[in-house]
Amino acid sequence: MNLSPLDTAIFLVLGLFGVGFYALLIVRHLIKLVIALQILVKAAVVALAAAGAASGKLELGASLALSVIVVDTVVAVVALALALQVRKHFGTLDVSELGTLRG
Amino acid sequence: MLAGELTVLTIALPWFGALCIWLGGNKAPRLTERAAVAFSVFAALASGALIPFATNQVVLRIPVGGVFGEFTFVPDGLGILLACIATGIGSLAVIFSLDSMRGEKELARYYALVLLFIGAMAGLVLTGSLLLLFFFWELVAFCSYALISFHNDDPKAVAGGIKALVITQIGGVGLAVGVLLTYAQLGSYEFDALLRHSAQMPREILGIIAFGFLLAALAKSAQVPFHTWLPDAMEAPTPVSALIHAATMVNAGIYLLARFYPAFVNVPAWTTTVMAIGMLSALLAALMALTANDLKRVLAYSTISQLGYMVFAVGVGATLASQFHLLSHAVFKALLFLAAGAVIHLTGTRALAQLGGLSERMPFVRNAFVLGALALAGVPLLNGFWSKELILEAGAQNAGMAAFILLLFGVSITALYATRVTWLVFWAPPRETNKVASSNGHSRPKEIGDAPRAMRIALGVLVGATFTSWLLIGGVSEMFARTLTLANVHVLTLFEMMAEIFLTPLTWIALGAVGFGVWLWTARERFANVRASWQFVTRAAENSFGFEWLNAQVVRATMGAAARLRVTQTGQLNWNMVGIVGGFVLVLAVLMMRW
Amino acid sequence: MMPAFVWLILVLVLAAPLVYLGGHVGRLRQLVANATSVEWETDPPNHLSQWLALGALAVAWIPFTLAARASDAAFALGTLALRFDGIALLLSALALGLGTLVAIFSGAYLRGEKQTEKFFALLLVMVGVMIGLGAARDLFNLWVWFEALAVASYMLVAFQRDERASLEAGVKYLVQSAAGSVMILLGIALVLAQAGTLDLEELGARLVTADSNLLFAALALFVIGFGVKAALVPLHTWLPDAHAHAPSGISAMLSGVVIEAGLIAMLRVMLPLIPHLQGQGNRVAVLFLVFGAINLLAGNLLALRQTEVKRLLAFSSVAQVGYIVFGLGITFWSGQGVGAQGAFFHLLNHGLMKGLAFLAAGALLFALRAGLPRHAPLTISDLAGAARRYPVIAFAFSIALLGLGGLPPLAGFMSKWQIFVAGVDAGNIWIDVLVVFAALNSVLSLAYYAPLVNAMYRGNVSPLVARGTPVPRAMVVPLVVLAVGVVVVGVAPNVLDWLTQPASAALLHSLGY
Amino acid sequence: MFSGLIAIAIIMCAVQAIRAARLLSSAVWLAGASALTALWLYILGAQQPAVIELSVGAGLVTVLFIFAISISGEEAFTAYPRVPRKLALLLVVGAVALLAVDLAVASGMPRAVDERAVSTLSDTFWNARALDMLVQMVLIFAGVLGVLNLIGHEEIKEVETPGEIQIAQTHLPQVVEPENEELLRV
Repeated sequence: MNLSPLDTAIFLVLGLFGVGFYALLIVRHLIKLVIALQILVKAAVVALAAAGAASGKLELGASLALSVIVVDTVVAVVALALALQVRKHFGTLDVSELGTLRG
Repeated sequence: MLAGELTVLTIALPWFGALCIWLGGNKAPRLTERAAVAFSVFAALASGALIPFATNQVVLRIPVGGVFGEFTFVPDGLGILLACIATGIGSLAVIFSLDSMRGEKELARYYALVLLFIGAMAGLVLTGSLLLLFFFWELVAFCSYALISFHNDDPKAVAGGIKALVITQIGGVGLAVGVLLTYAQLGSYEFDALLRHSAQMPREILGIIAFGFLLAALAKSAQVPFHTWLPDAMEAPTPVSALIHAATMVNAGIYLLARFYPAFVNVPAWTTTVMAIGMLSALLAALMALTANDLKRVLAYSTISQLGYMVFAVGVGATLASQFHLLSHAVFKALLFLAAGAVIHLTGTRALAQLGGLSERMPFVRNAFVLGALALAGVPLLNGFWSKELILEAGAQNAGMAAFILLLFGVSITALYATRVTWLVFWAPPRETNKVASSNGHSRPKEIGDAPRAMRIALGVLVGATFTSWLLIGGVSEMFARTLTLANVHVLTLFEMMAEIFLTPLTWIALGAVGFGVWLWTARERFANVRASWQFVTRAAENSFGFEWLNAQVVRATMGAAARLRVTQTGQLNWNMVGIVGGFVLVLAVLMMRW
Repeated sequence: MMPAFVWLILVLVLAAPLVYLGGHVGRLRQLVANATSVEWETDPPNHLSQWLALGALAVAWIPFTLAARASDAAFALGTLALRFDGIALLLSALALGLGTLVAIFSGAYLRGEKQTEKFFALLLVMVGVMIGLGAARDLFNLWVWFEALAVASYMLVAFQRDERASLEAGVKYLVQSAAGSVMILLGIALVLAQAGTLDLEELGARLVTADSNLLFAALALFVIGFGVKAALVPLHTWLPDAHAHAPSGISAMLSGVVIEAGLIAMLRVMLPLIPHLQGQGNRVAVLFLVFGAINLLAGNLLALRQTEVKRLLAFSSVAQVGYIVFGLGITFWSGQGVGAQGAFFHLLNHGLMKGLAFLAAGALLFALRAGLPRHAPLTISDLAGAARRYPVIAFAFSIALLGLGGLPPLAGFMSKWQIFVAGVDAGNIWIDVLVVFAALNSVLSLAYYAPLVNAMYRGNVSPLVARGTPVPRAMVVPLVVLAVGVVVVGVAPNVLDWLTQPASAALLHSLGY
Repeated sequence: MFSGLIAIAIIMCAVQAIRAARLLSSAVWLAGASALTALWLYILGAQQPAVIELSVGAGLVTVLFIFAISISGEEAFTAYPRVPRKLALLLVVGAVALLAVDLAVASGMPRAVDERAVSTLSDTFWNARALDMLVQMVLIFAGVLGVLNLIGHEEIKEVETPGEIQIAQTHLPQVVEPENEELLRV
């Protein structure tokens, strides 16, 4: 079977999507959660680039992918800054300890 | 034309007064009191002045636009009668408050809410737009809630207020649905549209509207099974109880039924349901009044029972009789409540076990209360007698002998509990009278004496009205016949009424029932055995025939569901993500399914 | 010549760095003054940034009025365009109005907080970006606006960075929201692959040949992705934390505008897809109706047993979003504008009422804070007797609560009524049932609003209230303005027609009716 | 074919990033995934995003992670996941399966024919979609402000209370629950 990059894109996106969301459900370490988010962002980048290619507008998809990388890097930075602050005040990065607000 | 201006005045005067008093704050209590009396009395005068202008035409039209239609006002006979009751009895309650509320904190809030209440009720009965009716309907509910829980520090008062609010609002949903369906069908909120075009509507829809309105009326007028809020509303200051029972709140339901009776009369099972519920409420509440041990609760159950008669009367098509009884009831129930309020105010308790032997200490209050009780029992020449006889007669004519006999049973019990409560308060040997236990923590024990001046004025006016209000039958019926063209009301002059009542044997039978009830109390010792065998009834009555239990179950179920649902808010990020992923799976699955 | 609404965005966004610098100027001046002793325990009182922010917001009203007159102005930069249609107008009016009041309110509220210039700069960014979001006409561009809004929101939620609860709320908000935005991106990718364009107006024509399965997948991704931000149950779990533990002004913005902005963004991206679902557009309507109903019930039940004031209000936002979603669902079902107009009307009213409620709660929190442990939540029992000492605040708060409970003649009733009228007009028995359900929920909501009102009017003053500090006038003014608004809209509902009608017209236009 | 292998490798890296017991290894695996993604993008023909992915995704972000990890310390707490693994697996498999079915049922990814002239990426990014970029600047500004607010005070605080940033060095007591040795790997 001859798979083109576009066909593998679907497989890749779904795989990363699954891994990322599984991690968000299971992982308790805040920094690792940010890593999971980054994995999801990879899925989005791949999806956009591939979608651009699929619709014959490679440069459009690539441009979107670029923007996503930039934006989500900022989000990651913000998340890490928050994580440091959490570490300082909660003494841990276990998000299960961040469960004081409930009910 | 003056009618529009007077209509506006009737509503706006109390509201304007409420605004002034609210803004004025608690700095000058005397001024607040005077302003409240002035605004309420002027509102009463304005509504009285409306009487000659009674019309079935729209006198005021305010376009609101969009889906809100027009706000209209139609001061017809029915509306004016109820507006006069609301403002008249309302202003007497305000006058009575001068004494009974003196020294309370936050008088401004009290009087502002009372005036808002009176104005809202006047608006409710004078408007001609269903949406505006709903507006006022909700506003009345809000005022009753705020006033019942006026003593916010008392958890019972707060609970009573919220109960009243929630139950009447649940009924209000019925009204809302009815109004929405009417608008969807007819594209108008006018009363006239509904009354005239009801026959053109699809039958199911008209049925839903009819029963929606009925639901609202039953909740508002505290009829079985929605009556549970009324006894709990007794935590309100007593003038407010008088207001709710006689002038404003509960009358709204009767008004609604009477107003739209012509539209719904042909809806299958509607009139039967109305009659049945009225009858049931009249009898059950009377039994509960017989067993209650709290002065105000007795009166509360008695209100439910009397309202039951009115609902029944609407059900058999006797609009005039129902509204006439509403008038009588408003007068004598206000009298009873205010007299009871005087007793409570002066003794500091309302438990029947702690009252008694007050006959000599407060002769004025005693006389007033006895008169009210006699009118309630239906003793001749007092207003309650005439209107009750009209209802009994209509019942016998239109609903058959079985209904009449049941009603007679109710009449006897009414006489019985009226006698009982009067005797227990004034003539029973004083049991714990002087160990004045403040029942709600805010009235102060004091020297027990007779009523002070403002109370006497209010009581005096009501005593007079108890003797005379029935003389108005001619005017009322004429006004109804002229302006309620669809309600099929005939002019009934005073002499016609007297002749009609005295010439029918039913009246004498009913009087016999009254006498029997009174005699039952005097001979109660002799029936000790019978009472023992009827204990299951009395016990059931003490437990409100299970309706309180039902009520509590509903509340508990809701609260329990709320508590259990809180578990879903785990505060755990991972579980929160389960919500997101799970939601995605669900939504995608639903969208992908082939329907 | 740029249209006025672009200036509106530019004024706000460009003023933000100035506000930030303004704070530093103030601090430098202070530094020079205290050159000898550098005391940073609490920042020096520093009003320059607040005044600059207020100035920027005041200036922004000029282009806003111009933009409101020129309907449907468009602005193109490259292939991307912004278009100021009815929905954008509605969102910008709400964002700018509430943002201005929050800016007035927050200066005093943040007294004692450090580095408030960042707060005000972020607030300006938030308002400006929200207006841009409303006007975006490109699917991806919309996402970028949205992320900018989200980043500003995360930072504002966690603004009180020494408070554990704020951090916790910020973390949850960020992670859940970021997961949602990845879903949106995947949806965008699906649409792009199908249509080869992202322009929302072109999409309609390009999607004619699209496969409806893929559109359903994109739709689900959009609904969930934006649903996280719009707090659809069960995606709402971040909301009570974030709304309850943000600074109160931000709570007002979040509840009053930001979640609604999420809903509007969701609408924007969904609308071009709906006509191409091969006759199964009704599914979307059903989805919305069901989400509305679930939101109503869950929000109300969760709020019923709350004792913390701000948390209660946050859950009530979940319920109120339910009404808006319900109204939109009715329009999707029937194609009549009344439901959407009611939904937009309720959106505005909710902004007014919930903004007022959060600001009033914030004012009371500010007043009673002296007696509370630092950053402890305000509970209902703490409010006992608040009306004695703070009559205006308590009254305004009561108006907000009763309005939210749907009591006439306040704003909330009118918009709910409009939604109900639309529902009954739709002529479907199930929608009728849902209307009854929604009305019953309104009653249920009174069961938690009413006790809150009662608590404030108690005679026994709680110790906290007895020790409470006076509230500065700058915090009371926004409350009065909003309270008057809630009453006026309730009495004369057509004063907002100029906002709701174009918005629902724009919605119907996008739906192709 | 080659791209398929890379895709598998990317997913493997992602899985390892999640499974790795040590945070630093996680970050390195993520960098690996990033680098491979860059390669994949390159093969697709999207050279510029590939370069950016390599520099930003694999480079900058990894540096950031390592920086954050070194400040916060390698906190080796491990415990049961709060959400049952089976449930998590079920949900994720469900979501992926539904999406996959959807894509499979769909008549392939239709390729819309583009009638307009193909432009270059830089033109698209800098001119056609300049607005995206402008908004990103606002976003970056907001992010910077926020980060400054969150961690920017430390230098000032350091003067007074140097103890506050000691977290970097201190290792707080590790929360290791009993009998979860085998669960050390998530």
